[in-house]
Amino acid sequence: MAKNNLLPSGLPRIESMEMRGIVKRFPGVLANDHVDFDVKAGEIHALLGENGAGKSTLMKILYGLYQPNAGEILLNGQPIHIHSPADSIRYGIGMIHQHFMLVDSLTVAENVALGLKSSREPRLDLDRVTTRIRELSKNYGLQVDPDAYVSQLAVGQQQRVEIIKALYRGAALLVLDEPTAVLTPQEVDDLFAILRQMAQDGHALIFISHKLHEILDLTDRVTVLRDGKVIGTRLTAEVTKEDLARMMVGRDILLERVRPPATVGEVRLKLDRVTAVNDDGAPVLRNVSLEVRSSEIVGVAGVSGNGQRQLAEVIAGLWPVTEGRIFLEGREVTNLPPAEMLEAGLSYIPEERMHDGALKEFSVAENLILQDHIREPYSKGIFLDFRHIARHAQEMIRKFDIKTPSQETPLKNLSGGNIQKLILARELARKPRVLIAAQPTRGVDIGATEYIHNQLLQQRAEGLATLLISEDLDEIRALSDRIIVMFGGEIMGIVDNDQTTVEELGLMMAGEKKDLQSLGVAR
Amino acid sequence: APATEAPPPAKTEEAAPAKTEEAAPAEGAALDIEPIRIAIVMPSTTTDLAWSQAIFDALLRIQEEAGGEDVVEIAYSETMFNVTDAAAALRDYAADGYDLVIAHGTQYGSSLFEIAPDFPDTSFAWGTATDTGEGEGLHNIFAYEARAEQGGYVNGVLAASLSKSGVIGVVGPVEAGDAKLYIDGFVAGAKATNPDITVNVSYTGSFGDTALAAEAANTHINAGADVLTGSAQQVVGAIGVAKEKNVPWLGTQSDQSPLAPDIVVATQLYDWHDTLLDMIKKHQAGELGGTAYQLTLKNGGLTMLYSDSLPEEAVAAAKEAEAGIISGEITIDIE
Amino acid sequence: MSGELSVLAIIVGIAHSGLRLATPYLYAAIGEMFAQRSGVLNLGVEGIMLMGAYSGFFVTFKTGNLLLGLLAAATVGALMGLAMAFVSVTLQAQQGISGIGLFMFGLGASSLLFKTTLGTVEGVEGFPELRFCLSSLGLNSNYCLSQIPILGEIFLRHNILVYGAFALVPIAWWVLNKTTWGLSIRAVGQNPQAADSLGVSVARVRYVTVTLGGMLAGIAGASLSISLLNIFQENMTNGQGFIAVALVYFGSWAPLGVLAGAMLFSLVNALQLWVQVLGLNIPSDVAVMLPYLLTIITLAFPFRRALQPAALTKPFERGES
Amino acid sequence: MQTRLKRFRFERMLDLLLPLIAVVGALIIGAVILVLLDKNPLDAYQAMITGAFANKNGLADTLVKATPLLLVGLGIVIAFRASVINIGAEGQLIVGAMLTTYLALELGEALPGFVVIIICLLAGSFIGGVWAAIPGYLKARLGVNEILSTIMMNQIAIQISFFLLRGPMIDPAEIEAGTNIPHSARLPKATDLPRFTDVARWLGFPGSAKDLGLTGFSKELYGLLVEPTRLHTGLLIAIIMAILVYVFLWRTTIGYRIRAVGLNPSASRYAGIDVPGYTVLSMALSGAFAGLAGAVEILGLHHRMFEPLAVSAGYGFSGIVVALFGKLHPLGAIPSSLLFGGLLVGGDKMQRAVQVPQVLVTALLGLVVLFVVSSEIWSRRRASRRVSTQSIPETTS
Ligand SMILES: Nc1ncnc2c1ncn2[C@@H]1O[C@H](COP(=O)(O)OP(=O)(O)OP(=O)(O)O)[C@@H](O)[C@H]1O
Ligand SMILES: Nc1ncnc2c1ncn2[C@@H]1O[C@H](COP(=O)(O)OP(=O)(O)OP(=O)(O)O)[C@@H](O)[C@H]1O
Ligand SMILES: [Mg+2]
Ligand SMILES: [Mg+2]
Repeated sequence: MAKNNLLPSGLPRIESMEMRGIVKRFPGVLANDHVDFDVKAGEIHALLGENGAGKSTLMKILYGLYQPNAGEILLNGQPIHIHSPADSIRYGIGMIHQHFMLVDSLTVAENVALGLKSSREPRLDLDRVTTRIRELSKNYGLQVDPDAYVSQLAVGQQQRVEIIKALYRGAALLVLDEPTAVLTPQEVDDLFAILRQMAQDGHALIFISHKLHEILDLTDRVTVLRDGKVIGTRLTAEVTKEDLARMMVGRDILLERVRPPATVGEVRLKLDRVTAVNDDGAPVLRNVSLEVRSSEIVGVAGVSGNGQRQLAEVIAGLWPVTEGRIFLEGREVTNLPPAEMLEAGLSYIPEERMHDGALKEFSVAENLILQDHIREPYSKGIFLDFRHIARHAQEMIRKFDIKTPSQETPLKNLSGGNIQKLILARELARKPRVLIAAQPTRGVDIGATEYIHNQLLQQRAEGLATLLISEDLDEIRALSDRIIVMFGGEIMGIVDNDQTTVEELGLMMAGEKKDLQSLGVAR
Repeated sequence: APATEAPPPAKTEEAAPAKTEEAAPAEGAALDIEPIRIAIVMPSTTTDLAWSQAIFDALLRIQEEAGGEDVVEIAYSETMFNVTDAAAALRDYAADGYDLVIAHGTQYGSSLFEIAPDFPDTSFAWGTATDTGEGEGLHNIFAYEARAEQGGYVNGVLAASLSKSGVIGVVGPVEAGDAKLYIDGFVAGAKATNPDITVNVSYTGSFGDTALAAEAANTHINAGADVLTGSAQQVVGAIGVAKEKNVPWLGTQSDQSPLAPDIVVATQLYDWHDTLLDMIKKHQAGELGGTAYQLTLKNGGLTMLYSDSLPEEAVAAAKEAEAGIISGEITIDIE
Repeated sequence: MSGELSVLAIIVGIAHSGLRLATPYLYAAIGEMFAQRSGVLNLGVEGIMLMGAYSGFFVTFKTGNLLLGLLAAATVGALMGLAMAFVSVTLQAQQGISGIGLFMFGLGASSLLFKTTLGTVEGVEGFPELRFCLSSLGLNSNYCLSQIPILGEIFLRHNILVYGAFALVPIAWWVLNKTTWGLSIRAVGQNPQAADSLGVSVARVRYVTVTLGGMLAGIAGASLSISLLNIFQENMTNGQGFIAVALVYFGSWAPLGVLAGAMLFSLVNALQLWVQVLGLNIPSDVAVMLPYLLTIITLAFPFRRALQPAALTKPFERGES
Repeated sequence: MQTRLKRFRFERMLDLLLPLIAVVGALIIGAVILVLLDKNPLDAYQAMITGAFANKNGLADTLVKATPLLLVGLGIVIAFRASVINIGAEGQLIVGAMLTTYLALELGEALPGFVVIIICLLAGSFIGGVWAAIPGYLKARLGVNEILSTIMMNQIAIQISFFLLRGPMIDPAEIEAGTNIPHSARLPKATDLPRFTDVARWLGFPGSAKDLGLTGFSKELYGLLVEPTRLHTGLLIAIIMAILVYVFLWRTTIGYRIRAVGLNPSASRYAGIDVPGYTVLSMALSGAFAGLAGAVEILGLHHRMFEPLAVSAGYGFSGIVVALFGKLHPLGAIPSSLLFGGLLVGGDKMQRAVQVPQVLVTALLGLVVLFVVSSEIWSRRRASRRVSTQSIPETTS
């Protein structure tokens, strides 16, 4: 009996956790509206909902990061109060956060040891932590070097560290907030195996994902949130993808994109055996050659951290090329500064939109002229011309359907989707010859995603050459004419979208090179 | 404690440069003055054991001798390193009806020259300075300065006689002004006594860097110095080291012996008493300014204090130097 | 001029002075380093040093007990650090400006206390130089280890607070890199959200480091007033607290780096004093400038990467990200 | 809607009142200290307020003090807007003052006064800018932390000034008199910045306050403008500069870029802005204002150069406080410099009136600064509440 109550790690099980009538209000947003939710030992319970539905908020309340305005939490039937993560950790609750909670400047082992009592206080006992990490790595197939600094790890590896952190603490109840977003299909399978094992051992698991097939594949029950309210809780075995999608959005949805045929034109962007290295001299791009033509969308697929970001940045003039050459409309532009690349007709939607693409404190109007404020008609001499800037902002807000109280509103008060629309508007308004769009719909809701996709397709029809970098394979498939797969800074293959399969792409994403002949004739 | 020699009776008349007049003698204890209100503005604190304390102590002495606050009312503003603030204070005191307003810092001059014309009934005093502003048509400014090189010379003579190692250390603040005068006089005195003597001079570049001054003293000692001197408020740091290392110290400006009675063996004391008293009297006689005062050994504005512990022949040599300077036999060459 | 002085004696002199001069910088900068590693910039070190110097001196002067004096300095410093922590952690005030406020307060308050309680510069017997004499071990010998040529002369003629300052460096290194506390400090300064999510109390860590930093700054002040100079004078730190903050940047937030910076600055200062003492033909102002110039020049060498704590000066509030 | 608008205004007003409440809080602690020192706090504070604001000389002192504070503060605003922390205004001011002195002495007799004044103002700004550009460059290109380098540059400026003032630039009269006081000769009168009273005379103002029958505060105000006080036209320069900086930062492309670089260097780089270049530029501009402050202090007030620290007078630090109190806004720096100038002047006045040690004023100002920054949390909290209650339309989905 007593033995039955313990997990393999020796922690007591959490037989049941129940959240009742949880209300969480943010200024202007009701993030959780009387939410009831529960999970039992041995169960994997999915939480599903659109961006902003309130999933993370609910879990942060459970983990003690937010305090609810109303409602209660019961553990094994007993009401408990969680004031801080320290409390929840004490109760045996663990959480893998949507945004990594890792300290870059520390090693993996140090990140794991953080906040834990050491066996020989006050001294750190990193040796013991390292040994345990190695054990866990082996048992669960999570390869990671305990002595590596987090800053050196690829995103997928960082995700593993997050999982190890939770496993190390032996959380009886583990919350996983979108853990699969940065993993390869293979890694997802491995993770699922671990999670199933944990459930079998008696852990209670809460799993958040936007990917319906993952939910169907892994979980026992699923709860759908919309606008902070629970729409319903179902046994996973009894629902279909379509049911879930309808519950999420509140109407039937069409996920297909129509990509009309288009005749490609002249080569607008050409990379000829481009190589680049990072600060430590290690190559991040190796011999990358590609072409993008007018009226063409070339998709770049790959697991995060395989050189996609550097590819975008070398083209934008933000990352130095050590070997090879880059041409824009036939003119060599290798290692030109960003300002000249912009001048030459390049537009760039960076993947970290808040970090690289916009200024939170600047107004909507100011953000819309970020590159072009020095040009007519936005300025005369050194003076900004506010009449034209305002007129431009009005036009963009209208044309691109940007929801904002006014053009004077600071950007930080806009939602993520609208910020992304603003960036797209700005880049397209520049009438670029070549567009690099990196993760253009990451974290953006279905409506905005649809809008952005349609804009990209329309620009394609008007002759724009687009390099679309995305970790969302569905997006790549929906929009691209040709697909380039990157792995370890190299191109694994270039294939025609209409003549490839997910399996083929998946293999290349995992590092399998398509044979060289096909590389040559991929056009 | 050092034997504090009573200030010698002030001497009358000295062949002074044109327009420079000597302080009038002070008679006995009870001062014969009308009630007066005096204000003073100083760059450092009244307790700096140096420049500001020297004059503030003199003011307090006058107040006491004259019968207390009812006769001599004193208002002061210290730490007025900032000239703008000092100028505001000077104007304010004048506007408040103080009879004598003292600007105890060279840097206050240009402000003073702007303020003085607006208060024709107030006397102002400016030191250290030689310019009473008569060239600019001003008649209500006294100027005063200390001939620091005189006592410096005497201290130099004393140091040379005391030193066995033949090395003397000097801890200066910034190589300029009153400090430089004193140090140049000191070097001249030491060299005149013993041409072979080494006088190592170092400056800390600041008036208040006590820690660096202390280390400068240490360095001098390590370089073989067995007598030290220095100037400005920073020297309290150096005196601490001298005390620790038991090296005699020669002071200037204020009496620093309370800090290290056994170590501070001689002091050139700036005694502003007579100068101030003379200003007060002139003011009350209706002469509001125009006189430039100098503290000299001869007029008793500079007095030398010697500690009992000093060897007799050293004191004798020092006193001889004093006499020489007073009589004019010794002239001090400074750069 | 001083021909009799051997080069060796000069080197010994410079090294000896350098160690003394570095002492207050080390206390203050190591303390400040802890605060900054946890994400709090305390620009008020100078003010805390002055209050420490005053309280250390005053208590020693009144009781004649140096340890009580040291304790007073540490306590007053810790209290001021606590005030800084309250203002910058709990009230989330802009750290740069609150530090300046603390500095002005410390400068004013220490002088005011000096005026009202002491009134004039006084001296005390400070911590004595230890000479490590064999007689103190009960041995029948007059020999003192401080007489050992060169090494003894440089290293074994200091008082306990000087040794304390240097002992602090490895201790700080150990605490920062080898203890759970140190790990929390490093994490909180780099990514407070992450530390918080693992149950580390960001506020507590910062309170402790800033208070500890204040305590060490207080001791730094005492190292002037009751160990190196043995007096208290108004504004006697004369900008050393600000130099200490700069040394933290110089030292790239690492104890050894801070030590290197403090030693470089102090040794060059000691050197320039010797340059003047030896009567080399360099204007005194130029000599005084040397340490500052050299510090800048050293920093311009690209051999170092700044490891500024990512959360430095950023107040933490849970739920913000 | 009506009530919302009202609440909005009320909260805005609270924002403005908050610093004043904080000042009062600090003064209450000061009152306790005053009582402990056996002084009447009411007398003291009355002296403080009347000393700074009640009569023409107090007002003049406050404004004279506010002038360099404002100029230095403007420079700090520019630097901080670009995310550069300029702690070196002290040194930049000193080199500005030195070059001004040198040029005024060299050219003062040869050229008309106003020409020399303009040359000096430009040169002072220029050298201040160069002095600041050095740490700016070291930061932008070599990653040298500017807090460190500007502190060091201050010391270097001070020592260079001493070197020049006791040698090459010393007043020849000092050498003659053998006193060797390290200050320059007085600058030619023609190079004095006109005082307000001079301007009033040129403009032919009708007469003295008495002639006009003015009494009370209006008499003082009128006196401030036309009667001889220390108030000089440097104040006008500073105010014009504040407006120019405002226009510069918010109405020009360069200002846009400086702010962009300060807010988000990464996004600025993406937008093609030369981030290191603008870092150096903003530092140089920041130093130029400190240098200008130096020039104005020399030409308007001191008319000669003397001990560098007595000229810079802690403006490097108080300028930072002024800039931050003004919410890093050039126009906010105007009232902020007046408030701070008034506190400094009033504090001195209080010291004289009740004869407390000057250092009490320093301690009090420290408390004021601490209280005011600490109080900002409430206005920040309200601001975030305000922003997020503004309605944001839902996204279409
Ligand atoms: N700290 C906060 N302050 C204000 N609003 C917040 C805060 N955190 C979340 N919100 C808002 O609460 C709502 C719910 O957000 P939450 O992060 O829970 O959504 P989610 O379902 O996890 O979405 P996603 O799928 O994008 O992760 C959103 O409108 C969000 O903007
Ligand atoms: N940490 C936060 N603090 C304050 N406000 C926040 C925070 N996070 C989000 N918000 C606010 O919540 C609102 C919704 O933001 P969020 O980015 O979650 O939008 P969303 O619901 O995901 O919309 P979209 O689908 O367009 O991305 C915005 O107004 C944003 O300003
Ligand atoms: Mg979103
Ligand atoms: Mg979420």
